[in-house]
Amino acid sequence: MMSTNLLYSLTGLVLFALGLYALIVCSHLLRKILASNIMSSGVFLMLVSTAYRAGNGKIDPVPHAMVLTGIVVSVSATALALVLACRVQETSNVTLVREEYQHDTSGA
Amino acid sequence: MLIFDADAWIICPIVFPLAASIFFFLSRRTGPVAAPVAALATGVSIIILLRQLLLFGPRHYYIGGWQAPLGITLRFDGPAVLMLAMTGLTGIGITLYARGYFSFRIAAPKRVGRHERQERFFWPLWMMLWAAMNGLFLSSDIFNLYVTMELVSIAAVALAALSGKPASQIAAIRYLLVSFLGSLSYLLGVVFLYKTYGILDLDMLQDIAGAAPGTRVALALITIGLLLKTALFPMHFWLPPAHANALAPVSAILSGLVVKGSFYLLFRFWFEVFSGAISIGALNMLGILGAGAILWGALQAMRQQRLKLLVAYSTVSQLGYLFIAFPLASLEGNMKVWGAVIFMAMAHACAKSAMFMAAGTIYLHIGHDRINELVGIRAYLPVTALAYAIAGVNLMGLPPSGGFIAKWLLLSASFNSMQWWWGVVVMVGSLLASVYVYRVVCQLFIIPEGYTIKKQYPRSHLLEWPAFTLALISLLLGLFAPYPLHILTIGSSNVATIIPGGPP
Amino acid sequence: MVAEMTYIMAGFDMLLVATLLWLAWRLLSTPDIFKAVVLFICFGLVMALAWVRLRAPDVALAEAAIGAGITGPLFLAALRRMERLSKEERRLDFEEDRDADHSPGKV
Amino acid sequence: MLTTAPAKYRRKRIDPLVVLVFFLLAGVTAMLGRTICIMPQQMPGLENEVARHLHNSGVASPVTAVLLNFRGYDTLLEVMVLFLAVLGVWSLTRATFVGYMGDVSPVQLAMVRLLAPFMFLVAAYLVWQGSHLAGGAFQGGAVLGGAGVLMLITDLPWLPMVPARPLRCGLALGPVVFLSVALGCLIWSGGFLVYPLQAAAFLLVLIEAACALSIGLTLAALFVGGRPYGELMEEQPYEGGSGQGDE
Repeated sequence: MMSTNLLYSLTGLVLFALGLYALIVCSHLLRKILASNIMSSGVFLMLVSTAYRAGNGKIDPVPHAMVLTGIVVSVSATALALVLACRVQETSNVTLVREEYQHDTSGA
Repeated sequence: MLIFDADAWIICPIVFPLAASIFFFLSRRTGPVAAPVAALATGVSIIILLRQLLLFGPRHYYIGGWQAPLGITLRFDGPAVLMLAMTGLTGIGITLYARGYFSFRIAAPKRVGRHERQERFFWPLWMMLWAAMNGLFLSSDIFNLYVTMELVSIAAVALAALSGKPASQIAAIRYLLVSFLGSLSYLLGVVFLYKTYGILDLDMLQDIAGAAPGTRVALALITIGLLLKTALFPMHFWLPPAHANALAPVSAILSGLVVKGSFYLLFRFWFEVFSGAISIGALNMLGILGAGAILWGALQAMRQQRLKLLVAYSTVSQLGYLFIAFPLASLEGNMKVWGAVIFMAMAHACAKSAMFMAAGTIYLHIGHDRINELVGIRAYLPVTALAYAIAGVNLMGLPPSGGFIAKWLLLSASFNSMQWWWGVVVMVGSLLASVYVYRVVCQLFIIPEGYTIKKQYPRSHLLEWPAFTLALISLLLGLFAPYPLHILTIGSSNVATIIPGGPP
Repeated sequence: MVAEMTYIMAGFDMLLVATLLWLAWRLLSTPDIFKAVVLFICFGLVMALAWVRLRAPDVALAEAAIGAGITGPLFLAALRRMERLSKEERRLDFEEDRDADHSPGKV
Repeated sequence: MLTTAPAKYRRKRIDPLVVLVFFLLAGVTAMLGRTICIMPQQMPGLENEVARHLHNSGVASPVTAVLLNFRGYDTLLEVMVLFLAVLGVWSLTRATFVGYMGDVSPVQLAMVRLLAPFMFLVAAYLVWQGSHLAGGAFQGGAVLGGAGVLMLITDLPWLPMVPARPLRCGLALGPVVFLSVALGCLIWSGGFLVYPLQAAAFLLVLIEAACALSIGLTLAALFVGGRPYGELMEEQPYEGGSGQGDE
């Protein structure tokens, strides 16, 4: 049977790959930023799963601290990216929109 | 007990600009006055570090007094101090130039509010960037390196977008996404390393890292991440727009300094930490990409119509030389190639900053940077034109410039190790560089018949002389080559260790 | 008893992982950005569950507070701003300043 | 029409490059996954090191000890990253968000009035709890930031009037306190971030409280997404966000 560490590590890896794929393929800036957030979640999941010990083993706190730091860093980068994305849309007449915006027409 | 440990100087290059950054954020008007002071203080602390290195040799500094596997270690040795010195020298020049640049623009009667705002945010951002760069060169902990790299890239992106032009903002968000991707790839590599070895300290990793499967994967991920940030040839697409569309002092910072940070790490990872895990094929791969960068960057630079884009593409090209060193290092012994790389980085930092500053000065004075219309700049910006030409000499690699020494070391390494083809690439690259440098210098220095100066702005010494001085330094670097090479040999072996304050 | 617990835990793990992956896939593939952002907030909350499962309560707290409290609203605010801006002009092709960049590449 | 056009557009976009990227990524992921599978699981990390030194750290929670003491330098830089994010956001644009949500129902207003003080309490509790259980400066700060966001979206009338200088001081409080303590340690016990043993607990709580406050403010400021009105009051008139910069 697959160990918990392995299961979550692989999930993290798949999340990373999913995010990377979307980052490359999608064209909407918000989607790209979402994708990079998914990627960082994947990396953090791998990191924390490294620290996990089955049973009552002692948990390694260093990866937890690293992930906390990483979350802060990714929030900062995300915030900057979002504001920048809005500015890009505002100043250059580039609507970086290939997907539709309407909430009600997404069924297509 | 009040003991101020002499070793504590190692944190000063990080703490001084950091404190300056916060201070400039809090009090808006002090930036232009206090920034040169902060830059000088940082420079002095780097000189003291250099002196300590010469007197006592390389050191480790355990932050918080916690020994390596638990705490974070700072380390200074020859290469690190040389990179610090490079950053310091260029940084002081850029600080002075930026002061002249912003006061010139604020003095111009239009869009004063915008320029004041730009200056106000420039100082804290630049100081933060500088602190992070210094932290990057000194840190010896792979996760701490991730945090400092993020600091560097967020500050760099904010600076790149500072000009407010639409093109610069598109370039900035691209830059941000790419460098975020690079950081994540690096972090994934760190995760693999931690999974394999359970430690984060570079020196300890160096001792135990073998060719375990996790190590190779980690090295590959870290390399890809750092290559994205360094903008090696196929991954260079974000660099020219970001560097060319920024404000002139920012272009100088980005092109001269920021790309060197991730390159330095890359070199350190490959030749110190994981020298046991790398293969010849991978080294040659990097060399080939470097060769591609040299040729492609130079060809692109040759066909640009705008001066700043030309200079930015020449950065792509010059970065390639740094990667040519990789395949050579494997056969020729690390020291010589380290010398070439460090020389290349230092000379390029000074020369490229000088070039961007000169381009910025020209832009400020004539309002555009279309190369074909730059005729006769020499007539009213003689110092700037000369600075551009001298920096160009360095890019071409003519003696006695630092670029010449670097290329000489690369050439001799390539012929000694029977890999002459790298030498050929270096020479072809230099030829192409001379074409694109000459193309601009020609325009700057030719004064056609009946040429009259249309606009006469007041000349600003702070705009002209820092660029000239940096260009001159890059030129004279070659004459004083033995000195940096000696410092470089104070390498990473037999590092003396000192624990400040002892573990509590 | 112990064995049963292990099976329950394994089932829970599987469910959690599947939910995470499904949410990630949905939020990256749904054509509606607003829905994607909402799914992203859900993703953050499920992630917090995963942190609890991996015995990382600090990270779980941070993720819950950040994902639901900060990142989600940040995205929503950005989306709102963009929507307001894009109402004026809507173009489907991506075209940018030609002289800013000659090299092909992705954003 | 509107519903069909984008769908058609999407269908057209499946090009060979995307397929190539997909297979390349799938291959690389499979390789990485294989590496993870053959790597030893549950390798010992640094937990024993941390446990050995925990009693010297001044706090009982291992994660907080790592964050603020053993790897305090990382956290110092992390606080700087947040500070830098605000700097960057403010340098980009001015605030556009405040005042744009509109339409606040009285129910929402009442709820925020109830909820915000409660969230402040929770934040304070999290910071205090951080020394021995899960929680700490960052979690507390995040809750504070959440409270700030709530207040911002309900359009409390006094919020845009926050004057610039106190706001800046609040944003810089965490970095300043952290840096000063680190430098104070340099003088007091001879090493950067070497907390004197007897004062470690107090110093850590001080840092946590200051950082939590700053982080909360920072996150709220990031949500506002630009220079707030107080900042703008101090500036020269601002000529439009758009238009070509002259360099």
